[in-house]
Amino acid sequence: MEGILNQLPIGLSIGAVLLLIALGLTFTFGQMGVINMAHGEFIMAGAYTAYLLQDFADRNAVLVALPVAFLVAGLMGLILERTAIRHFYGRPLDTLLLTWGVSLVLQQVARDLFGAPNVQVLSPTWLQGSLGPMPYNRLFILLLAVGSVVAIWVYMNRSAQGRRMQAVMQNRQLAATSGINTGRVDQRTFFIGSGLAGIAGVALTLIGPVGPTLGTYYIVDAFLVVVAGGLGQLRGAVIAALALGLLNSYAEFWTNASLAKVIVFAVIIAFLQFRPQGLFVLRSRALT
Amino acid sequence: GGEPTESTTGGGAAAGGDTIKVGLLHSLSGTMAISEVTVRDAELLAIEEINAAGGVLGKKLEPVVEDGASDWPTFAEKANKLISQDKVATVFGGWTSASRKAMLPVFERHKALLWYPVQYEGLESSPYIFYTGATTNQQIIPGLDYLKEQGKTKIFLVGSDYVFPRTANKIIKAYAAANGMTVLGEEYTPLGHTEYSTLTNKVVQAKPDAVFNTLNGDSNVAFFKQLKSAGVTAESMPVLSVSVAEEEVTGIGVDNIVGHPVAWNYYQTTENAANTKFVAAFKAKYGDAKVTSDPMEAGYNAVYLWAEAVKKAGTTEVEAVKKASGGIALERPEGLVTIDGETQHMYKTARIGIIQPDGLIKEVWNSGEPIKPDPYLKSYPWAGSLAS
Amino acid sequence: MLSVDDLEAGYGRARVLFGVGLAVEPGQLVCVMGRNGVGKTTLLNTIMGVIPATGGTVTFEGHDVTKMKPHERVKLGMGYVPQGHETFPQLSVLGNLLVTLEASGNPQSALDEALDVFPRLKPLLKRRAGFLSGGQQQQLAIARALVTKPKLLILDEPTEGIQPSIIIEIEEAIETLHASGIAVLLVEQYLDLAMRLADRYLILDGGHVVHAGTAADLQGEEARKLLAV
Amino acid sequence: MTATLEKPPVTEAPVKEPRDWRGPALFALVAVIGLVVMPLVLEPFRLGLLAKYLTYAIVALGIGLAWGQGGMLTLGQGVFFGLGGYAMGMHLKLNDAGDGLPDFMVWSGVETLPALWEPFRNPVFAIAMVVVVPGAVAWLLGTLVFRQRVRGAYFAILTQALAAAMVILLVGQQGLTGGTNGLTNFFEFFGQDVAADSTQRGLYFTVAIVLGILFIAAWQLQRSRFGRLLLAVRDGEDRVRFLGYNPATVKTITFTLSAVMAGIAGALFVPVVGIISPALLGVVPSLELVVAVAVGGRFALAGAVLGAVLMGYAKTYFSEELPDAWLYLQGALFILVIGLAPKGIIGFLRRKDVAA
Amino acid sequence: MTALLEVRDVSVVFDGFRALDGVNFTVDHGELRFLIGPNGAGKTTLIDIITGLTKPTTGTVSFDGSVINGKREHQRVRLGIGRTFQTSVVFEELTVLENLDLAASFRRPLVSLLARRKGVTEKVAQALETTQLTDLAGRKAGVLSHGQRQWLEIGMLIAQGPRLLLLDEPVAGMSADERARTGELLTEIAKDHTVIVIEHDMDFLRRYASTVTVLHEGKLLIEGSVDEVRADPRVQEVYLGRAREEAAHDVVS
Ligand SMILES: Nc1ncnc2c1ncn2[C@@H]1O[C@H](COP(=O)(O)OP(=O)(O)OP(=O)(O)O)[C@@H](O)[C@H]1O
Ligand SMILES: Nc1ncnc2c1ncn2[C@@H]1O[C@H](COP(=O)(O)OP(=O)(O)OP(=O)(O)O)[C@@H](O)[C@H]1O
Ligand SMILES: NC(N)=O
Ligand SMILES: [Mg+2]
Ligand SMILES: [Mg+2]
Repeated sequence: MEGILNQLPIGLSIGAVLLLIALGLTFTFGQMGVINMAHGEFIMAGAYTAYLLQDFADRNAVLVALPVAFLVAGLMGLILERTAIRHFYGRPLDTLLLTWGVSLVLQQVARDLFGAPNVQVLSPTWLQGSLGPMPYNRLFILLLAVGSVVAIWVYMNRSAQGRRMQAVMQNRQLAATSGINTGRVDQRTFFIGSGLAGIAGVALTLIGPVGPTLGTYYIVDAFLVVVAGGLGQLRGAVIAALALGLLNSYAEFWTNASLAKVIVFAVIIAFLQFRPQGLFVLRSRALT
Repeated sequence: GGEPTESTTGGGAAAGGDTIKVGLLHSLSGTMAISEVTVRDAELLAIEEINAAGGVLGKKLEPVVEDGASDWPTFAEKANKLISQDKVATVFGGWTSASRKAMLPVFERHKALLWYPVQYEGLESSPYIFYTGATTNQQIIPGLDYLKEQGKTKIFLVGSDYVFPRTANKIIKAYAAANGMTVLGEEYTPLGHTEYSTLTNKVVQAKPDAVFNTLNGDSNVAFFKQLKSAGVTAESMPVLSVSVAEEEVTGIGVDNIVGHPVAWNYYQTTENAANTKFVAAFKAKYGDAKVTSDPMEAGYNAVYLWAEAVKKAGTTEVEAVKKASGGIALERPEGLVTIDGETQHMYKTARIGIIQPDGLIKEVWNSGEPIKPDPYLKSYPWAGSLAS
Repeated sequence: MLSVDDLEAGYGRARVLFGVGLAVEPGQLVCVMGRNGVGKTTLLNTIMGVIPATGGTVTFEGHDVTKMKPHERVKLGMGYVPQGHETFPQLSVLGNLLVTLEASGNPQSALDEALDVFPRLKPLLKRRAGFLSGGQQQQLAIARALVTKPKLLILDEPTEGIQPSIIIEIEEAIETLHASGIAVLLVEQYLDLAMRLADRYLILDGGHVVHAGTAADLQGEEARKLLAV
Repeated sequence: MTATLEKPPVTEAPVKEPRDWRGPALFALVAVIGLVVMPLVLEPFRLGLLAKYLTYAIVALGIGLAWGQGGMLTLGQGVFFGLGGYAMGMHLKLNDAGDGLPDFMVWSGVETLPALWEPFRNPVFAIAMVVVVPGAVAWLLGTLVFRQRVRGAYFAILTQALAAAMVILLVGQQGLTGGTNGLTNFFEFFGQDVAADSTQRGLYFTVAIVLGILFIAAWQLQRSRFGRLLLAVRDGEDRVRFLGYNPATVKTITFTLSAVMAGIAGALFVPVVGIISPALLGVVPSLELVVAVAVGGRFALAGAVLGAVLMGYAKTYFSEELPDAWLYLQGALFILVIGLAPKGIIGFLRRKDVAA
Repeated sequence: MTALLEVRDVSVVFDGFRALDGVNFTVDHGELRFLIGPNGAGKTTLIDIITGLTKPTTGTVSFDGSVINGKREHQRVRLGIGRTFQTSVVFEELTVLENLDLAASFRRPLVSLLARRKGVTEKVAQALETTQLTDLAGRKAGVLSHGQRQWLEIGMLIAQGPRLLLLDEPVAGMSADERARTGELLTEIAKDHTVIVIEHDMDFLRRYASTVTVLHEGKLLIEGSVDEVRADPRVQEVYLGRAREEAAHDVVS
């Protein structure tokens, strides 16, 4: 019984991890339509940022790393956007292939820079311990996810930048002839989306391995969350992440880790039968 | 040697010119690179040392490195390439059992030699493979003996979902049944799995005395980090691992794993002259921060053992090397290693160690003498049904 | 204020405009006419920088804008209503207007003025633009251009799909703008409307300017023949 | 009321369109190179690799059809490849095992042959399953998702999830599937020693001919009305409904065809390479094939085939020459080709062709 | 003989907004019916309901005597209902000819589609000629201008050969002579087909319409002859407005 009850906060915390890794994609994928397979490697970059900062910040590296990783991953994203992706707007499926190439290269770069083995990132002492069945570091991730969601929501719905971002995504040519500097908006959007991956990377150092292939472990799940939630739909991503977290938690509790994954996939396929465009859909009258 | 081979299937006499080519086939990319790259490094060190000492049969060894890319069919392809294109005299390679199983038919078909350096699940004895890592009676069974001795009779099994952990756990269950231990649970996670909160909850709820851990690769990092934050310590519930060596400890974070036991045949701290030399040479070549570990040492040994057999045979020709190998005994960093000609496995000393705050492993128990390899566990009555 | 000289443009290897020249003086209303597919939209798109010019120049208020990005041209005071009721479909009607207002840096009053021209948009402000009817979208499209307070307003068939009474209102609005000194470049298929509004007109055919003159000339036999009225 | 507009289609007056012989000529040239030159100049090991690339080319052909022509980006094509491969692998394993159990079952503790395996003893059944199983799975999935108008990125991510799930499922059922190891260590292929050079040579010809036949079939399909319809569905699925066609049917048929091709490729892959394992049908190999198609040029079937062979070769070449850094090269190659030639190599060549 | 199309009590609610509100609408065999009304009145929505693009919240649609509510879009086309779109949608990667050919081929069994198109069927040839797109037949539809696309849409509808044709603002953006040509064409088709046309061009209406239905705020406002409708003060109020040139026009005509 206690086990079953424990699964509830566990499910929430799995959901929080899923949400955190997927949030950046609501920008790059949801808003810009770029299927960025290098998202996982931006997460990795965030994690290595925390690793490097240990020299200066010791055990508090995780905290210090949050803004730094945002910048580092964001800049990487910006460079990617400027050099490559901007030639592919409106062709999401091409960006998938392009960024996959980038992800391979980045993995190899990490391997050359930091070595193939995992590195150690010590978690802050004040994150040791737990609140009931919820470890402090999981709680930290949960709070981080909540904080990010609020910040993103405000940005997307309450700021001029957010509106501009949506306008560019929905009608690039019209945005340009309406006086919007679409290039700048693209850069900013991609910067933020990639930066969020960096933040997720820092958080993941608390619970998982830090190595060159780190990103590959999360990328499929991250896309599933975004798809199940509905492209670019923040509330969709939140609900989908939590639902998948809980589903995963209980499915694994009653079966095993492998079957739980299969069950999650099966449920998503079944779910898309009822909601082919995810939880929340931006409908329009236009034919496709 | 020295005669160019006339048959492509010989593989043995590939010693045209002044060098003898040997293949090194490990994953240099993909998930397994984390572990395998260092084994390759250790093998390169051995080759360098042997060459510095004059080589084999008067010829220098020339390594041909290929990437198995953590992908079993690629291992098979590259093995094929090393044998039929490069005509290497032998191959040192593999880590996961899956990669070995994929390469096995290639070596058997070409009658070429593979030296496999990692502990594994046993129940195999290919005439064209030399196994320089432990088989189950040299690692897993000693590990269980140790737990039993410590009074840990209720155990929980956690492993990656593939052949080594599954087979190992079958053996463990048979052992437990025969030795009055109870297995409270058995859980597998896919390779590369990183979410262990649910599994941790299950383990904690089951209240075992100890956990027997056959997770491989990155999963160990996530598992130990998350176990630690769930409040599990080495005192309250020791986790005995058979795939966590010095190399992995760094990535896991010493904090998270300190005090937990592991079972191997070699540690960086193992005391003998050969090891002092090995550790020093390795650090000199690859940097002071690097550690040595059991699979690296087994790979390092493999090169020396093969070279010894070639010297004894006076040729690199495969059948001759095989024949000459039986009984070869060398003082290695892990102690005396003897090739069992019958199974082509090694006599190895089992060692239980505890992870120290400095990230190294301190031996707390050993088998006293090298254990005869018994891949089919024929000498263990309780294992009767396993080897059928 | 706008001067287009010897403009050439096209799509890929297909050339559409051949040495088009036109001028819009301050406060003037110039109407471009011609049958379907002669290159009217292409001309406007090239003037706005949506399509790169392959030859010739576009000058606006003394600036050579030929190589400028569209948003830079908007900054200079060119406003554009493209053909085919274009909107930002997922933004609300208000969002559509706001995003343009913010990009232009104009005060809120610009938005209110635009809404006064199209009062029927007021009850729709909260609706998603993509769900509006065709005519409603077109009204929004024009309002959005007004929000940028352009010095030159470029309109591509603004009355397409709009109900008669609102066409009249749009006509009045254009007239008012025109009267207040704003220059207008208009593509329009309805001859009577064009005749009422235009100071000057030009007729395109096959990517060439085949006729140009004052509104009075439009009555001429040749012009009517070119338009096949 | 019989209206002029309702008359049934009248006979189609043949219009003399000048026939372009360059395509068929090129095809013949490639066929000669593939069937005559290559077997003569390549040593057995290299010929075997080429055979492997050609099996990938068969998958790529299917992807070219589904994605390039039909707009369905399938990131899970490895699943169908694997299903075909396992069907073949099961037969070979049983054939080798004779009355006993396949080796992996022995060490996995399986005591009697699972019922699922039994019928695969029969070679005809096994070969039928190579086509039927991938086809049926694709048909089922297609019917489910296309009817619900799941498309674009949703479909892509969904098929990727399918690949991930499939791998986990296969790995988890070690006793039934061989787990991560997959099925390997085959001895006999329909009475021949599978490893013998002559068998491998024969297999090469088989693969090449199958590829040729499937290519011609796909090419005909592409040029047919159905092919036009497929393009229309790709570019405007909703509009197609108002032309009286059900796009779900069109897509399901095409997706199924592409899955069948992948299944056939998988079945041929097994004797050529000697192994089928979950690693071959996961997310990464599936993506690699899609990338290969993109590199070759997804809008042309020849591009898909070219891309698969080229990428297969590049991977072998780079990894042999630079085992430590070949991923840099592979990644850079994708980036370059997709960046510089968005329509792939074929698209690039054609542009040159027209411009010249 | 029952009416060809019968829309009964149809209402549509989008997120609380009532786009159609209890509309009853009947069109007989062989009629040429014009549908007008203010922007946002629900005209396009009504056509969407008839063709299956939008599901009615309440009410039924019958075609040729049977209710077709549950039918999917392509099934309705197979029954003989064809339409064009207010914002034209054509297949940009296909040539003009192929666009038309696809429209004409939907009744062929699927297997017969596996054959290549050889030459041009009579129906397609006829559609090409009617729309004067013959010169552009081999061009990809993606290169067409706005107005040319509209013609192609009309051509596809003709090639499709439906019994009921629904045209959503076919002459918007067309030049004067093209409007005239479209008018002739509609009159011609209407001789043996049933046609419903949405239009805002009152000149066009005056010239070619007989019966006109006016929608306003989702409801049927009035139905009658062009003159009746034009004279109705409510129509003038919500739709026509008081055009300054109205008087002048009336004098001319
Ligand atoms: N994207 C494109 N690619 C290639 N050719 C195009 C493209 N868009 C338009 N064209 C061609 O350019 C010519 C001019 O098109 P444009 O849209 O400028 O015509 P228009 O005068 O605006 O016509 P309409 O009155 O129908 O809107 C047409 O013949 C058309 O076929
Ligand atoms: N999917 C939808 N969601 C929300 N509102 C919709 C939707 N479709 C239509 N509407 C609304 O229904 C009303 C009727 O739209 P409709 O397109 O039918 O008008 P219309 O009569 O065709 O107008 P126009 O002459 O401008 O084309 C409009 O107010 C529109 O905003
Ligand atoms: N042999 C192993 N560890 O897979
Ligand atoms: Mg135009
Ligand atoms: Mg409408």
